[in-house]
Amino acid sequence: MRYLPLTEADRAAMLARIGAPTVDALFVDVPESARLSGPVEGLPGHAGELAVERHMTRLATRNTSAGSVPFFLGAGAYRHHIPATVDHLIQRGEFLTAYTPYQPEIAQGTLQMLFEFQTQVARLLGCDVANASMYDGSTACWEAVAMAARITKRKKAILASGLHPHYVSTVQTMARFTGDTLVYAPPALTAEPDSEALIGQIDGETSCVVVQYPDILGRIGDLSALADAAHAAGALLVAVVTEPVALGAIRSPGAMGADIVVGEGQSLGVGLQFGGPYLGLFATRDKYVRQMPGRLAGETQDAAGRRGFVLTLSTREQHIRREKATSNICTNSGLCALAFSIHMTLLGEKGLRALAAENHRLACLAADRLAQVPGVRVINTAFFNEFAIAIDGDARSVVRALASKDVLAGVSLGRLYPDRPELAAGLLVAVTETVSEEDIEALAKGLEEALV
Amino acid sequence: MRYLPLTEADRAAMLARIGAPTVDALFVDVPESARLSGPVEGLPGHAGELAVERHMTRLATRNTSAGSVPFFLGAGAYRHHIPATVDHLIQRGEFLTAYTPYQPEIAQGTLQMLFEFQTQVARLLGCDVANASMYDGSTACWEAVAMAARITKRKKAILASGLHPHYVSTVQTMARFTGDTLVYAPPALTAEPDSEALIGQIDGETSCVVVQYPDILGRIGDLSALADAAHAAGALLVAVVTEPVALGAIRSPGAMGADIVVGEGQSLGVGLQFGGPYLGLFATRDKYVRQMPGRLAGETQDAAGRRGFVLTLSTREQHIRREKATSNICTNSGLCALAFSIHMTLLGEKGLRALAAENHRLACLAADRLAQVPGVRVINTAFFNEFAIAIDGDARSVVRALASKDVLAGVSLGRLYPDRPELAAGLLVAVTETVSEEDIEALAKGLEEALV
Amino acid sequence: LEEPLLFELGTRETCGVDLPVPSGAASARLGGLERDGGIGLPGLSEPETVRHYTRLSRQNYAIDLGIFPLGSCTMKHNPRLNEKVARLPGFADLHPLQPEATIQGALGVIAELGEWLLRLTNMAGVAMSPKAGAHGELCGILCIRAALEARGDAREVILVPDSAHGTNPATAAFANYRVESIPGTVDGRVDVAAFKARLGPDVAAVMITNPNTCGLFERDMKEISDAVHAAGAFVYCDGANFNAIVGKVRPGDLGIDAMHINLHKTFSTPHGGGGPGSGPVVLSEALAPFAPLPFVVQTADGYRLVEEEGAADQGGAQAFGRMSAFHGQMGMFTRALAYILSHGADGLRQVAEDAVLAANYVLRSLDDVLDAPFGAYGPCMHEALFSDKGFGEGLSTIDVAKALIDEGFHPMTMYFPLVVHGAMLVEPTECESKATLDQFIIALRGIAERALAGDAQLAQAPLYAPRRRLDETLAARKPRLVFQD
Amino acid sequence: LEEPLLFELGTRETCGVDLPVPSGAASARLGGLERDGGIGLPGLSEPETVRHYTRLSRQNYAIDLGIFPLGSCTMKHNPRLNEKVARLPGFADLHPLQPEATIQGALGVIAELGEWLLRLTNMAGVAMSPKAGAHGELCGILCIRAALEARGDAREVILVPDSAHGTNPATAAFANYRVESIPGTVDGRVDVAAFKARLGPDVAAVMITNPNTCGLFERDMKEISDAVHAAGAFVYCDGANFNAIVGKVRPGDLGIDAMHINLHKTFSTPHGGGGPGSGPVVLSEALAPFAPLPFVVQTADGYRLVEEEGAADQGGAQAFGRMSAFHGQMGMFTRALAYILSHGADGLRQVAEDAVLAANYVLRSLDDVLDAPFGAYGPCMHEALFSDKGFGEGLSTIDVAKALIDEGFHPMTMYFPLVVHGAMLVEPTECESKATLDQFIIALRGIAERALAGDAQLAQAPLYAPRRRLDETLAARKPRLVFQD
Repeated sequence: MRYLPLTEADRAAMLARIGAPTVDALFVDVPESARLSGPVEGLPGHAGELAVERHMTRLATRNTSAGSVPFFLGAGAYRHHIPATVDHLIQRGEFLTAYTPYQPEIAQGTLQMLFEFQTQVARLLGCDVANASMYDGSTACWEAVAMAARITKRKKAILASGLHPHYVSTVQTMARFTGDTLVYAPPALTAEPDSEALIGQIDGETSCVVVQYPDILGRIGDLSALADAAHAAGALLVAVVTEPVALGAIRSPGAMGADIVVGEGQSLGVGLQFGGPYLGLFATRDKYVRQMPGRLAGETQDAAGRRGFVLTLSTREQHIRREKATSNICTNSGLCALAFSIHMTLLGEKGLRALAAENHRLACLAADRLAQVPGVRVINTAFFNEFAIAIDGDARSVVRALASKDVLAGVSLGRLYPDRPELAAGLLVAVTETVSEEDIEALAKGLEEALV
Repeated sequence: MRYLPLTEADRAAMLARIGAPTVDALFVDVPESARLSGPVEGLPGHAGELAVERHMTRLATRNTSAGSVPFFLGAGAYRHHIPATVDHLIQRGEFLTAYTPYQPEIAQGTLQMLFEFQTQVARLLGCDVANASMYDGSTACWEAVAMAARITKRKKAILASGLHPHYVSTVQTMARFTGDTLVYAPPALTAEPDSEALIGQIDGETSCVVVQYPDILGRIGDLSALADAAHAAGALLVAVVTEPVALGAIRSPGAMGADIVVGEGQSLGVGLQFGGPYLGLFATRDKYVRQMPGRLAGETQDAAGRRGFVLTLSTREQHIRREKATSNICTNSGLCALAFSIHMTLLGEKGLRALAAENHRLACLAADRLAQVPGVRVINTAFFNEFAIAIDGDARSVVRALASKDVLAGVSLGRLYPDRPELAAGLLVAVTETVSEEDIEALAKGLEEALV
Repeated sequence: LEEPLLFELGTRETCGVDLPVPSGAASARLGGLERDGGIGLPGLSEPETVRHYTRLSRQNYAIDLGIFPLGSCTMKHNPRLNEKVARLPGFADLHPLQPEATIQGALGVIAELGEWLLRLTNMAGVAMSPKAGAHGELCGILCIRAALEARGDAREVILVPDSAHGTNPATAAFANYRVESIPGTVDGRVDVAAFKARLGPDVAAVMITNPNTCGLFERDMKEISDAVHAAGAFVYCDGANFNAIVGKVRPGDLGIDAMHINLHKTFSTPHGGGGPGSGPVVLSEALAPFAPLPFVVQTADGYRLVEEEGAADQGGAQAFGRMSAFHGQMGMFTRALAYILSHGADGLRQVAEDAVLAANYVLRSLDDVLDAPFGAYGPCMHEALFSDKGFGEGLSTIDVAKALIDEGFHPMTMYFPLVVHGAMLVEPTECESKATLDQFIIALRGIAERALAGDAQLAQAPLYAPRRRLDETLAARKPRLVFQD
Repeated sequence: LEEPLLFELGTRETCGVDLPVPSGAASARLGGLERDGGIGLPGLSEPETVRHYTRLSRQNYAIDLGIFPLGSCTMKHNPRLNEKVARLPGFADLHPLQPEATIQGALGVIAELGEWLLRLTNMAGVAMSPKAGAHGELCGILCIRAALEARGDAREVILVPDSAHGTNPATAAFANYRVESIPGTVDGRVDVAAFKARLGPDVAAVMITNPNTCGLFERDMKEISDAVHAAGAFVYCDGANFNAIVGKVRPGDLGIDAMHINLHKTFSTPHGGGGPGSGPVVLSEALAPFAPLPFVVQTADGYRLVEEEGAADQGGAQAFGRMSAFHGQMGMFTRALAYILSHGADGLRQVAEDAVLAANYVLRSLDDVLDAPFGAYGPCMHEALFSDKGFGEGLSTIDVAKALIDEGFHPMTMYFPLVVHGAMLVEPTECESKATLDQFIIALRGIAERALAGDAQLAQAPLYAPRRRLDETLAARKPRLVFQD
């Protein structure tokens, strides 16, 4: 057993010191009837690296990896090129195999990194402060709704139709048990988001309006009016960003008046990972910081007067507050936050803007090309790197048909809204810098063939 | 340019301090006629990671990687499973991006590792001391012949017929210029190595006898008689080990009387790498240490009396001795030595023995199975993990035919000895722990089809 | 050398990637929302980036550097094989919404890992999507709530022992339950009588950690479970300490209804400085139908991913909803599965045995100098609990912890569990050699003796760390959470 | 914490891999040579192994941690992209003797890299197989010898300037030439007149380093080359310092006949604590036909690997033989090619410019406190040369070097080139930011001032490194080269 250092001689010597006849004697508190006399039956025994690697590789090759085909999926998870440096650095044992920095004197690496991450996230989202990360965008969204309820002491949240349906579903799960009321309807295949309808729904019971930017159909709308309306009613505006790269090209939600901005940070540094682990971004105004969930790194001094960093404001957290905590969250997505922060550092402002511009350029190219395909209608007038098209037919079947020809064409709205036949023609197409012009052509050709 | 930190503003400030008007002015010593006015013509400009990675990946996919098919090549390079830990550790920046440990106070990591490596190699090969590594097995062999000439002050070396023909060719290159005489003939397809013939060739002019163990045909012979004969004539016995894993199963050359043992260490930690970088092992007796080429790490003390390690006996080396150095060698294969040492540490004696036993078990299995193929004759009676077969036909064509069916069947003697038609039927088959029983079956079936 | 902040090193002009220069002429379709003004994000060239983070990393302690004996955190060796397989493009480079035909291997990983978890726990169902232990707790509690609602049984109270992790009451409260705390017994276990006495028609569940946070096995678990079930309630088990019993005891045999499993504890996925975690929840027959979406089922045509609520044909009829956007922590599943396959059923059992052996070795090597509150009541499980009883004037657990730093070790968990004054909880895990344990014991013994003798120097520790003690009060009083230019 | 030796940590029973247990019953076919007795190789479990080497690594300085200004060693940033592509199974997991049809991409890498080297140097041929710089030198000298022999011209002498690297005379001697050293001029260059005077029918070649080891460009290179060629000899150029001129000057334009290129210097392949290196040699028209086996040629059917001596149809008729068993340092080729493609022709030119700019910046920032022997004669190239002239009693270059360690920097090259007393050779490379250069300059300035003032404390440095000064005399007098139990 290559991971277990104790030899039989060690074990015997240790038992002697303990004064126990056998290891089994140490399990005396387990009732005899519950103690297994040998390995769990029906399961294989230990295996060498070679065998394990072969098994896992066999499973891996039964998947079509995104990089091996023309690839246009987005809908909350985006494929970007991650510099090799990122993965190298996050694999350093000192980052990878450290725990939560409870002993700050020997965890400044993690703590300073989190402080830098918080600053990067706050600036990107246009907020005063950010936390040290959450599980992912959807759970950050859930936490934002709960936080708005705590701040406003109201229980009704209005969810924009453009909010990712899985995020809606996640918030609904929370609401089902906390008793919050949610107002929500799925989107229509129109070019404009439904800001005006949302404004009409705000009332004195409203804790917050939750709006995604760019939204699930890739649409981009100015949030300022929505923010004003929410604030006028004593409600908060929660903005959700599932594609942070977009903020290299378009204005930040914070700058448009959002009170809480949450997001999915997977685009930078983390990769697709079949959906997890991802990286929840969470930022807000200074005045709400004590209602914010999750870990926070803060600056302080050591006994010698040197700058240092610690986990702080833990009086909000469960290990101190127990049932009165702002959240039950106990883990952040530390290593993903590190990856995000390194990627963002490599990009810097200049690189982020260039990356965003390249995404948008290719997306415009793709939209123009697809618009020429008979039976395809591009829905969006404004978008960043993802847009919706409507096709003559059922998009879900078309996606499957193209997948069988090794083109991963996008995310069908039929998959996201299975009970909404009126959206079945919709297909979301995401175009990042990893897409080549040949890939766009392959998609166009594939759609042409499928829509004949 | 992502690797270049200077900004335009930095460059201007630096030029100002220097007092030069332009960077070009710093190249004033280059004659105008030789100074290029712009980038070298006809070559592409800089490229992002994504583009470079795509290009390199495209080239990589035009190769058939050994792990993707049944694979039986050996002949001086063996495919073993390398634990993931090895590659992780050698990629730590502190090992990967350090230089030769000229400043030992801040290079103890490399120096201690080399000291440990030297000890492991000496013990494995059965010698008193080993150096900190050479380029590869073939150049180590060349250096051993040169060292034997220095020690004995004689110029005639006898190379056993079982020495790898590329090693022979490398030594011949050296001899062509240094004036050493080499006695060598290619091997015959027999079960026994040619020890007795070699003994007959030893005379008072002989500096050394060079014998490979196991030899190029995978044969294993006792070296003791050869050692005695060489010593009786005042010559040295140089043993060459191209498969160090074998020494987990069979006696070490040092124990049988070899004076210098060199080897190719690629089997442990390094991998196939298309032939390089590899790892030259070099070990000898204590009394010859000052005639040994290459770097050496040695134990000493620091000013505070603590144990520490330094590069030592550099009075043998070129940077001190210039034209009187033992060798012109200035580089070792440090990172490969680290990989070897880590792999050996993970194995330990117990693991090395188990690994060797598993190789031998599978090789026996393969030999027995191939012996059943009509038209195949197994040459060896004794072997470790590689043996020679003779087939009815030209082995080189058969190898190519099987490669086109995605079976990499082994190394044909026709490839190694192109001018020796009498060896054209020979095929070397290596079987390591990475070979499965299905792979063996695939090879046997492939040969059955090819030999119909 | 001190490492400056990124914001002190970088400039807005520097960039560590090469990207096409944006052509300003492009007719953008951004709805008139082009970002103007600076974002304030400095960049570094690639060499500077490597150096910044390499240097930062060296200010961290890590399991790769030494023993990390944080009680209840289970810091064990993180095999690099697992990192390697998790990075296979066939796993790492998959989009969560790819068509099923293109992700059969990935669904296979989820199914295979789930099967192992079920067999190791002898439970009926497993929810794979929770993203960490606390998320798993919430998932379990929501299953319980769903099951109760399904039978029209509105209950309001969850009972939690006072030794529980803070996440337990926090979770229960987040799910809108009223939390009642039940005190423990003198030997560090839950008070069975108190529990039984409190059970009634308003109690939805009890949440028990077993082995518990004092490092002890709850002997009466089955008796409690039976009583809870008899009262119409459910038993939630916090599986944070599953490492002590994996392969030795199956929670399903003890009457547990739901238990989360921290893959980053028992199954070695790296902690990464605080996450990501992964917290699959195993469920009893009674709760399994309420498991959240999405989940994987095996059909004749291969694996299917059930994502739709009310997909009755696939067993999703009663699913309580979605815990998060996608299918869970795939990157952790591949690592955990590789770890499990490496150990096998025999190796996992050995893990538990060695972990318990090591903890008892620490306990019995130090209980003559350190107070062991429950030491007299028999062996511990995977962690050894001590207290600061008898320390000299002004010295407490924190001083011992910080002094361990100066000896080159990461401290144990401090002041937890709360039920023991000045608690020190040492969890060595199965991954430490006897030599390392002996070094640690010698160091801790020396410090303990100094603490008992009242050596005031201890209050100055650490002296040899990258930082002396940090002022946490200052940090909380005047929070500086982001860099200000 | 001190890290013990592996032999103090491990046992012969411990093993960090899982392999089938050997069945003693197997009928071995080992010719009766079964190994008996102990080998003396201790093993460690995997967690112990990770820790041993992680801890060891932290005693090293590295380019990832800070500037590494070793003159003539060119320690530049090692991009991780290169590590990634070198590990693609399509490169790393190829056997050197696979059939040609299965290695077309690998041969393509060799051909493509070779093409870049030829274009960047304006030369006619390239030998890819030499395994390091010194191996490349030998290859070049052997080509020269082969060319001379081919025309029946036995010459015996090689001229080497006294400032040359030790490898130059060592190589010439190994190839059985007599070495004659030619002194330099007051401005740090070779003495053209002395060279010309010595040329004659016994001179086979001159070996010149350009830019030379004083960090200066040999202005009269072309004149020397012409004279050498007129005398029937060849010009070998040591390309160790190619980084200073890559993309700015092509050696072929200066009359060079052979030059090795250290891929681990100019083209960023990692130094790995002393290797592996890689030293392809570019060759003039006159020498190209004698390049060693094997080499790659492009045919209509794809790439071919020419391995056979006398393969006249493939241009191998005059090859002088084989330098080593296989085709060269493939793992370095993939890295170097990725680096070259990343920079492109424009970026490589910028590399040279920034490297020279940085060296001159260091030179002019310190020449008021440190003696710069050739500072008065104009700019330097890629490295700044200082000496210990004027230091206080008993202080020398080594004391400055060790004091730099205490400031957190790796020292410069000490006592090389030999032509300058107490030489200090600083090569910052193009990879350092101005901020880092400024920090380094401030530190070195402070130390230089102390050295001039005769601060005896300097002789104690380093104080803050993992070790104080180590006793090299002891090590050499009583060599302990292996661990003795």
